[in-house]
Amino acid sequence: MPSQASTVAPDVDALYYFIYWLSVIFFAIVVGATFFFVVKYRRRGEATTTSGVDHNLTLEIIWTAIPTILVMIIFVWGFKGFVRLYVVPAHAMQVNVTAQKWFWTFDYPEGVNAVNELIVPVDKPVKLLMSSKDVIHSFFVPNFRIKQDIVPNRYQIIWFEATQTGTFNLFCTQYCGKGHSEMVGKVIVKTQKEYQDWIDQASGPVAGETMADYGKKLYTSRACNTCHSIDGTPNTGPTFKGAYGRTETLADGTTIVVDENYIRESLLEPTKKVVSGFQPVMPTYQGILKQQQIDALIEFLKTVQ
Amino acid sequence: MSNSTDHEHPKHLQHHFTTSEQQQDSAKFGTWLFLLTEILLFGGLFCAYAIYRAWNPELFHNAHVHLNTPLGATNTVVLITSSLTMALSIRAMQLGNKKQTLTFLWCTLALAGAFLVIKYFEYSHKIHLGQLPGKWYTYNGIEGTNPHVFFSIYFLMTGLHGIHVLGGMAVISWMIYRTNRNEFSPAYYTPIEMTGLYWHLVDLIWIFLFPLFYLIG
Amino acid sequence: MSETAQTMPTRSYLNHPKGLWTWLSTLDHKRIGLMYLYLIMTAFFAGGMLALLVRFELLTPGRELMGADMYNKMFTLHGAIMIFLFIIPSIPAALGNIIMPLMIGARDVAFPKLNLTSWYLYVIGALFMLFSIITGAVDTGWTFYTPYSTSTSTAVISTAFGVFILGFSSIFTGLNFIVTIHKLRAPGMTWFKMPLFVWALYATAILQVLATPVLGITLVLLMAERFAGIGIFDPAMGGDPVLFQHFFWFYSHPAVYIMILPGMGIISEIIAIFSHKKIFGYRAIAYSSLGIAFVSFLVWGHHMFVSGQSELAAGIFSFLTFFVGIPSGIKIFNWLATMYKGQILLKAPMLYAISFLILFSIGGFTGIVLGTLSVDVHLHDTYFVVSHFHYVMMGGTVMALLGGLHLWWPKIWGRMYNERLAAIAAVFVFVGFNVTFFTQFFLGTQGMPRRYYTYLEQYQPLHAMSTHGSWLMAIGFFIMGFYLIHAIFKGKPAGPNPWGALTLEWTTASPPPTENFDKQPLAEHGPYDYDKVVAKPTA
Amino acid sequence: MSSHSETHQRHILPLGLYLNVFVALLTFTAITVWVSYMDFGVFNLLVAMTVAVVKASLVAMYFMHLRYDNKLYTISFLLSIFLLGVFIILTLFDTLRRDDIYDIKGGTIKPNAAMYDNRPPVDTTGEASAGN
Repeated sequence: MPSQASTVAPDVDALYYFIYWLSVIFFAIVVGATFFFVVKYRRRGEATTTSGVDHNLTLEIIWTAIPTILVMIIFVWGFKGFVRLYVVPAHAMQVNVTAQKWFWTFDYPEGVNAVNELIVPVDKPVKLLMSSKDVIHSFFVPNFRIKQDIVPNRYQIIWFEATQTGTFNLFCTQYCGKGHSEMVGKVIVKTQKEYQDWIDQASGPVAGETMADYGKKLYTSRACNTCHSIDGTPNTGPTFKGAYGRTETLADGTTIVVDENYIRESLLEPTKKVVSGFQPVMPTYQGILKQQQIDALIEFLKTVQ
Repeated sequence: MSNSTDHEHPKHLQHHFTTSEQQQDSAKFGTWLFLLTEILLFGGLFCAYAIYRAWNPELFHNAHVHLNTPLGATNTVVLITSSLTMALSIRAMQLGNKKQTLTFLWCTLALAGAFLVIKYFEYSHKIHLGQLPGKWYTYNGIEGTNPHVFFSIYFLMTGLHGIHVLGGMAVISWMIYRTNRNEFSPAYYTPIEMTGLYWHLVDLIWIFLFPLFYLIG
Repeated sequence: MSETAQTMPTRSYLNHPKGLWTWLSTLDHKRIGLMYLYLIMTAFFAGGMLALLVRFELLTPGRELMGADMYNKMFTLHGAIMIFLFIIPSIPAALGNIIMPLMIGARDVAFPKLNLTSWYLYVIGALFMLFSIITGAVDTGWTFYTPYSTSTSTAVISTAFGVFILGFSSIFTGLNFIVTIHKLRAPGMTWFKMPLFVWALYATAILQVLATPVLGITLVLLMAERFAGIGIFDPAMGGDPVLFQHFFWFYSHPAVYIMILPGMGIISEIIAIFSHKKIFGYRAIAYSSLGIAFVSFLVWGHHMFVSGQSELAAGIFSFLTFFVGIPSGIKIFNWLATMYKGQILLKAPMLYAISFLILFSIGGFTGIVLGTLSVDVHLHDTYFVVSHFHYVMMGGTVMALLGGLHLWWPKIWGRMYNERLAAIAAVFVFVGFNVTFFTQFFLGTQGMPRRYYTYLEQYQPLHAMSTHGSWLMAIGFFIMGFYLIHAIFKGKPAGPNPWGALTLEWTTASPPPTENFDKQPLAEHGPYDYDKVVAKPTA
Repeated sequence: MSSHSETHQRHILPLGLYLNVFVALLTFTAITVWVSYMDFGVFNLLVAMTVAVVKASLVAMYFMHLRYDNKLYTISFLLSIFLLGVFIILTLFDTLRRDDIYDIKGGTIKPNAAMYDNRPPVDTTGEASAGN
């Protein structure tokens, strides 16, 4: 068995070795008896009549009952382990997995995505919500002892909690055509801090990208666009078109000029100063948007005139 | 046993059997085993029906009203009657009445033909409306998820059944031919009996298809 | 050993009547069985060659002979040919056809014409598969999983149609055998005086008759899905691919027992004959065949533990799966008990029987590993499964087939093969087999997925070892082919009963006359009454 | 050889029995059609299937002579029905229970096939009721 790198691996391996050693014992009995009989009872000269014993009830009951009991133990143990593999702990972080011919895409809640490289923090349960775009694929990480077929047009769920950092292989194990054997990825387990740094960096602007462009990306990836238009039509919230520098009347009748401070405040404490005519329904982005991202959004708003 | 002693070497007795009894038992048992394979062949489709109906009960309900119950019921009666005439033709041969056997066989053949004619009218109406299986489904007007799947299963099951009716007609025609040639007698009528078993199975499958599609969907 | 030299009977089923057409239109079960044997061995040769090519390609991660597309077609063909053209018909249709009616003292099977029809259906099915190879082969794997099989551009329909026809060939053989066993046993041969090979064939035939039709309808649905998009298996049309797997495995799991049960029957015969002892636990072995046949219908879902079926279904299937293991275990213990205090003679058939005991045990134990839910999740679709399957099918069925061929070769042809070469070949096959496939258990536990054209560098040493093992095996098979064919023409006449066995087929001449027995045989003693009767070996 | 070669081969049933069975079959057909116009909710399936099973048993027992023939035929016939039942029920254990742990695993991502993308499921322009 490959090295154990997830919380479920020791249990799976324990059961595996339990069956393994049982098998070795039984195998030794069968093969030992075979060779012993072949030598001890080899035919010497012409065949003669032999013992007519044709059954022995006690013996037969014994060799039926013992294996039956053993396999029932194995079944119960295996079933418990199986359920554990498929019931996700409550505080798991979620990554969406998309399989297609012949690569993997991983989408993080922070709006980050990665291809063929699943980067996860150590000691934190990760829930994978998986779907396929074409044929059946299968997500397999040997070191984690997890595997799940991904059936097109359906969601599949599996989870793991890595117990050590490092890079592990990720295979597609359901035959999917020409590139099947190259549909191989990596799972990179980082420390919590390294992971956070990676997510921050991955969710920052790409090199050469202006702050405004980055902000525009955030506008969709953080779903601002579901409530705020950029073409002037009011939606659940006021439009962003021309918002920067505009003077708005608030629900309590006071007026305010939309500037950097107001935008920042609206993102972090959205229900504090609501423009009149709109409901205070916006969720807070406290802890979701980082300083740099807020700045980028402000730069973007400045460009929407 | 006593009957076979009169016929030490009947013409129909094959070399590897010792008695007529043994040969007829074998033939009948063989036929029954063949019927089992038929049951499991249709069984796959019944399974598909059960799965999709369990997933989409509303669709099956909405779609089944587009099937013509009076025609389906008529066909049920036609097939049941043909089963009766088939059984009676065997009885007639057991009694040695060749003429009656022929009459009943012809009746069975005619009823089987009538079944297919009615089925033809049902099919052509569906084809006209575009209530077709799979990707050929063009009809608009059935609410529910994937109505084409209902018609896929409908056409596959009734189609496979229809092919069996056709096959049955061929075998019955052959039996008419052989009866005409005086090949059968009260001592040997196994082929008609085998045909009868097959024909009743075709009826039996329809007995299930009819309510599943036409009545409850 | 007999001192008087044996002579060949002047007239036998082999030489009377003469002419190719008398063979192609024959209703004699022995000739039909022999014609099956020719084709099955041809298929085994073709499948084996493909296996060697596949193994050679896997020698290193890079390209050896062929590209990924070609490789995918190769392993698909290897699987499809070996399973549908070789293993499923191998023991029942070839050896069973020749030997079973002799064993029960019948003159022929119940429906000789149907028997010939089965053979022609086999030929037509094989031709369709050949046709599909010419028109671009198929790359779906032998399992035809949707939606890959509904979307690939290769010749799925003609292959599926070929398999569909082969299915009917198998159904008719099974039907024929059931009726034959019920109705044509010799006077005095009650159910519990039947040789165990006949019991095994009976259980197999039940599976053939009841499971194969579901394969038929599955393939019809698959073809319809490809042709008309009926929306039952193809998710793009609203279907469910996992449902296809249920349909497929409802047949294909029992099919595994169609492959192995007759093999177990042969092993029972060989062990009793070569231990010269009454079989231990006759009824237990007979009933366990029926038990395996029955339970095998209830466990198909263990091929689908990670397929996305419900966890409940996976649990039920795993639970039921363990009940298949128990009757198999019972058989092994009974065989061992038969050898106890016997007079064991290590001739070629017995060598294969012992190989079977060892290899099938390994196959069985790894089966328990794979039937265990949480462990299977890790091992599913890896080389562990490949290896387990080959241990059961090749280490089990093929070893039994080889044992059976060596046991009955003198009966079929009337001549003996070279015993020394047979032992050498058996050792090559046994060692080669283990080198090839035992390494694959390690590959599997290390996580090497199956059906991979290329692989990570870390797996290379084990892959290389496996490939070298396949060459050893090939050497063994070539030796075997040589001395078996040589025996047909130049072997020493064997006489009716070269092994001193007690079942009925050994009471008639070797090769038997067309009508099997000169006069209706009687089952005067049981098939394994070595405690009462000693038959003098004639070779 | 079969140990019980009884005289069941020559069993000739009276004409009246055939006619009675025939009448019973017609009656049951009428009942099942009549009942189908009433709504018993989930019991619709139960009623229809019970009637179908009764009809099928009549055909098998009398027209196919199972009642008078070798019990072996009945046993093998029932065995095939049993296996079909196993097939359907164990498969339903999968298909209906996929949402046991998570609801999201139960359904499909996109329920309707791609062929309906540009086609309304129901044409409301009036043709809809022309089904029969």
